[in-house]
Amino acid sequence: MQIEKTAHAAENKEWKPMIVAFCCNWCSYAGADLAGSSRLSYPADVKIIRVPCSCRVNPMFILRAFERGADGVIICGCHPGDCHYTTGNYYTRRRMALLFSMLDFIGVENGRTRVEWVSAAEGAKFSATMNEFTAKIRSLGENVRLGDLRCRN
Amino acid sequence: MTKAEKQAELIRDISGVDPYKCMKCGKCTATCPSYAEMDIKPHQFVSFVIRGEIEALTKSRSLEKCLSCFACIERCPRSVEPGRLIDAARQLAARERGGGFLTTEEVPEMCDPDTPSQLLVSAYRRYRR
Amino acid sequence: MKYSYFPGCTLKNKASSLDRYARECAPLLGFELCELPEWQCCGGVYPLGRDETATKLSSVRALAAARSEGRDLVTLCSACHHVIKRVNDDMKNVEEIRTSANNYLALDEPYRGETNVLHYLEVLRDVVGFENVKKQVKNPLKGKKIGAYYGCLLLRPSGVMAFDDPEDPTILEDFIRAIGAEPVIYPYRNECCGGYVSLKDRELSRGMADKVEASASGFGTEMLITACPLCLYNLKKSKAALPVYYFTELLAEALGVAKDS
Amino acid sequence: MQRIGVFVCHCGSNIAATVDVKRVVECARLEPGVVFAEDYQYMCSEAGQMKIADAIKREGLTGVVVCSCSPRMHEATFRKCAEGAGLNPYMLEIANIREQCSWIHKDMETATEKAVVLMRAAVAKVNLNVPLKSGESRVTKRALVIGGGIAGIQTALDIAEAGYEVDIVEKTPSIGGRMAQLDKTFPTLDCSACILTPKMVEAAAHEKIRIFTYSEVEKVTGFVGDFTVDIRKKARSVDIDKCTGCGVCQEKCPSKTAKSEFNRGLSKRSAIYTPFAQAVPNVPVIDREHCIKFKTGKCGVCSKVCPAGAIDYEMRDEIITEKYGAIVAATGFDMISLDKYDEYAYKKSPDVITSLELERIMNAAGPTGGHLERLSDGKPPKNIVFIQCVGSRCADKRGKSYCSKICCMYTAKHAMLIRDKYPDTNVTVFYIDVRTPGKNFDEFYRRAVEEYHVNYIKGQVGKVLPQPDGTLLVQGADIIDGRQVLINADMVVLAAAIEPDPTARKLATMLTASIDTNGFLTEAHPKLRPVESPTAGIFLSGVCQGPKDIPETVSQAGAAAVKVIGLLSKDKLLTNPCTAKADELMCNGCSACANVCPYGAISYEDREVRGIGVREVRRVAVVNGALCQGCGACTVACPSGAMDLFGFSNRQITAEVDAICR
Repeated sequence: MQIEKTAHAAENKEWKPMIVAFCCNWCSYAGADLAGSSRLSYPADVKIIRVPCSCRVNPMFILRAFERGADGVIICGCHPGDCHYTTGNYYTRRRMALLFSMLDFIGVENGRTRVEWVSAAEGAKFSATMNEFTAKIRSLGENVRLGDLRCRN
Repeated sequence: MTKAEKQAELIRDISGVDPYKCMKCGKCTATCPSYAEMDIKPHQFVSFVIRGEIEALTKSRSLEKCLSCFACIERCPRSVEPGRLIDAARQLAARERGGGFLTTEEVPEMCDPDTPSQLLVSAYRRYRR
Repeated sequence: MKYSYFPGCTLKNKASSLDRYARECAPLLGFELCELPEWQCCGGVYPLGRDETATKLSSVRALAAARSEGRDLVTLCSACHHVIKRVNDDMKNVEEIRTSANNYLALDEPYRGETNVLHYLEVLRDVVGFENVKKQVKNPLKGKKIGAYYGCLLLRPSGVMAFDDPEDPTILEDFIRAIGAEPVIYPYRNECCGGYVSLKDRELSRGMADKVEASASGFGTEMLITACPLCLYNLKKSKAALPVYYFTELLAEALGVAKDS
Repeated sequence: MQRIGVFVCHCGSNIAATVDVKRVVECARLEPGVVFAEDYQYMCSEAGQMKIADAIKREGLTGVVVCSCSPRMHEATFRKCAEGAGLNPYMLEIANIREQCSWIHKDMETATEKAVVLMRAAVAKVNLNVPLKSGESRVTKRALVIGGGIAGIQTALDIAEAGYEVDIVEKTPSIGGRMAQLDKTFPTLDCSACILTPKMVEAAAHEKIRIFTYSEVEKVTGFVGDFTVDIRKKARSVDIDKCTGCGVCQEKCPSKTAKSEFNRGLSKRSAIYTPFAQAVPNVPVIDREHCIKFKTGKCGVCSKVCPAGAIDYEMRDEIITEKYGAIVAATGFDMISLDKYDEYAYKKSPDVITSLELERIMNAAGPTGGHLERLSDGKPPKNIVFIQCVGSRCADKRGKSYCSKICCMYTAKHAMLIRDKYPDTNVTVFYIDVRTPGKNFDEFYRRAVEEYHVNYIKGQVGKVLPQPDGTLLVQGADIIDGRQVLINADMVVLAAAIEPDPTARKLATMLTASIDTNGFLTEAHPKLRPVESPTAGIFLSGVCQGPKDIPETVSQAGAAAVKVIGLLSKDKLLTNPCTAKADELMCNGCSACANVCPYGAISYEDREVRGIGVREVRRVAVVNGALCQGCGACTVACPSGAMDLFGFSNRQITAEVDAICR
């Protein structure tokens, strides 16, 4: 891994954060849909990727996102105890705690990564979470860019 | 923004109350011990703020009659808590006109040998702010 | 056990018995009240407005002083307790107030709500335990029917005060049982006595105190106890003229600290 | 290389008003693999689907992206359409540009940009899609209904009538539920027991229905069509086959201190008891906490007097395991605790009661024999005050945010019945709003006002103050007339909010069914799939899904039954093909995947592995496609990257990430 600063500012374009949200199919994706049908807006910077369960999110996907210039990654799953697959979100919680501290160590601050539980009935929470997360990313500014050294030599 | 609108916003800001959460159940009015003395009733405070009739609010007798007993705050089912609006209106009134309801000159004759200093301090603070 | 102690202005003159007996009883119950040096008035009322800072500063000073002594802060007067407890909550949880208060005070170390604020009654209930208070009682007040008068400030708003169930409190009743008397439950025990309005609007506050006393005596109360000098003042002015005491006066009597009250 | 078609839906103006669909189409044409793109008013309409089917055939498409509403809405529709046109359904993906784009953004430029990105991600994914084939699983032709109230009884009866076997599990000693506790029902005022007990008897007598009372569901495993459920039959201490229901034991039982649950604690019952006279089954249980025999070892009166020899003190809890194709949750409701609402003096005065307690007091079989009287002194009340919305519609921590829905109507009923039977009693109702949507409901409420002169006051009550003379001073507001109202009442009735039965939460976890912030079970779609849980094979009946009255509950019970019947009528179910699979070449048989699999779907086999430079017999992971539910936990646990998930493969998700971060 290697870190470099992006040359975005040089392009003289207004910086917009790039945020990837992984949402589990059963709770959080449905919560996002409910936010939509309730017209509870959140910034367009957030783009959702649907996964069957939050535990499907491989740390590799998150590293890849940061490698490709993402400024923040958020993972949303069912509330603890409510996982459609019984225990998936517990794995997510543990895996991400490790990953996030490692990311923080290499320069991707903790504020850029987050795990949040959003149920299918919590459209309002989904929207509020995304607004808040985007605001946080905006306040942190542009992210460092991770690089995959394996492909360099 | 008109002056009234600005004041309404200020009241909402100072009090932290969202008047739109009120469902007009009247529990504050039902619970208020000073109800009979008030010209604007506790449940009407939100409507005055929503309509922006702040002038009427800051001139209201209710500001002096509210006991700050927090009963409406405790029992409000919508967490609107009209007592906070009343205190914000008092604050606004005091800032604009200065406290006029209680003057220093009249205090000595209101006291008796048992009057606790706590009474003077709190009356001063509530009436004059 | 030592506690920092904030007496408040009234306890130094009109309500001196509330203060004196509290101090004198404490050692018998295994704790000590250490008065804060150079304390100032708590402010008397808690300003609800979110942009009010100056009126909260003296409470912050008391809280910070207790922090530097490394002790919990004990209060007695209901109003002081209310104000200090709520300001402490603001300092802990409301960022704007914390920042602006600290900017004013410029303490060596910013105050962030670290001090634990306790009412004397909470110490009796949660630290000493009413069972242990009962064990120390020498002159139980047998057969006395006592009505607890809570008023507003100890109980509300319950979210911050967290003193007792705001609609069905039991702490003073448990206290009354501990000193050997019989508590009387009456519905006005947590309704307002008239508060500060009694200074300028006597009729209004008198009406409220009358209701409290009428209800209390209707249920057979022989005397009322309270923790608030202003409540005591207002209740004493009412028609029914029930005897009204500070709870510490009865505590002192039961523990044999005071000869008569 | 795929040949992908992109179809962008306008959804009338739902999408087209905020997203420039033409531009999405133009951008789509530039994406790798895309050979065709077009837009249309309503893609989900028949004409829209025809366009997709035609294009698949005409252009020889190997993959399809539909930019439209949420896949939760129409993914199945479009996949079926693709299948009809000869394309494997799993070669189609949805880009959600409505719920997650046009509906939440206002600015056309921003929304269009985002829609394009979402389209690109979907195209990138489809480029890597492979045809998938569903497996088949069997259907156990028996249903389980959890909860034996009116909802559960009706669901069970409807399923049984269609010829399928049904088991009802009820935690109390009798079926009947809340409805059995009611006196009269609105808006017809017919007697609750008269319409409920025949249904209880019918259920008990039905040859397709088994009833397990005094039983609870303990464990649920499996999936739609093939659930395995452990049911704990609590020790009844009475042999259900021997007992004749004569009732002598209850009469002679010397322990009569327990509070009757059925009478809401307003009367006492014996330690051996049936909750009420018409209980089904009419077989008592011994409440071991109150039974003298169980507490001290001495007594045994019931055993001595039982003519059938049915008493069995040695009886133990029994676990039975049964298979089911479908499960219906019908766990019902309870009233909230009023401990935190003592401004209404519920804890302080016996004459402040809840509406459900009033039902018992008004009921001829209740604690007062149907006489309306004060519980403090047995006197008939002359002034009664009803308080609505106690704990409903609250935004604070004490109460519930929702409207409990049934209180306005039952209060009108109570008021009317009291005024009818005791015309010299004054009845006042404090309300915030009177909500009476329903057939003949508003007419009913108006009758209470117009015919029975019930005094309706718009406003809440601030405090109920018990007086020394035993009356209750009610201090309320009349916000229409603008005054504070003081009423000296003899009785106060609180319309306490209803909440889902506390068992629902535990059950939801067992069923992996989702639950909302209020503890109600969530439906798969609030409008279009109101009786199904998002978890396949789990159905919802009655108040466990949300507040509702009896007619609504019965309708929903029937609807849930129809869904169950539809499921059980199938011989085979198609399984989800999006399952995990291990790459044998990369797998080193470490067991990390099996350790995280919640379904026990992964086992290990010794297989001959052939690759470049490799040819050996090795222990590798094998996924049972019928058991795998496709969560993907194993794919992340796998240290060597051998495990992957069909439909959501590592490469597919990475491609989506790349497309979004471009």
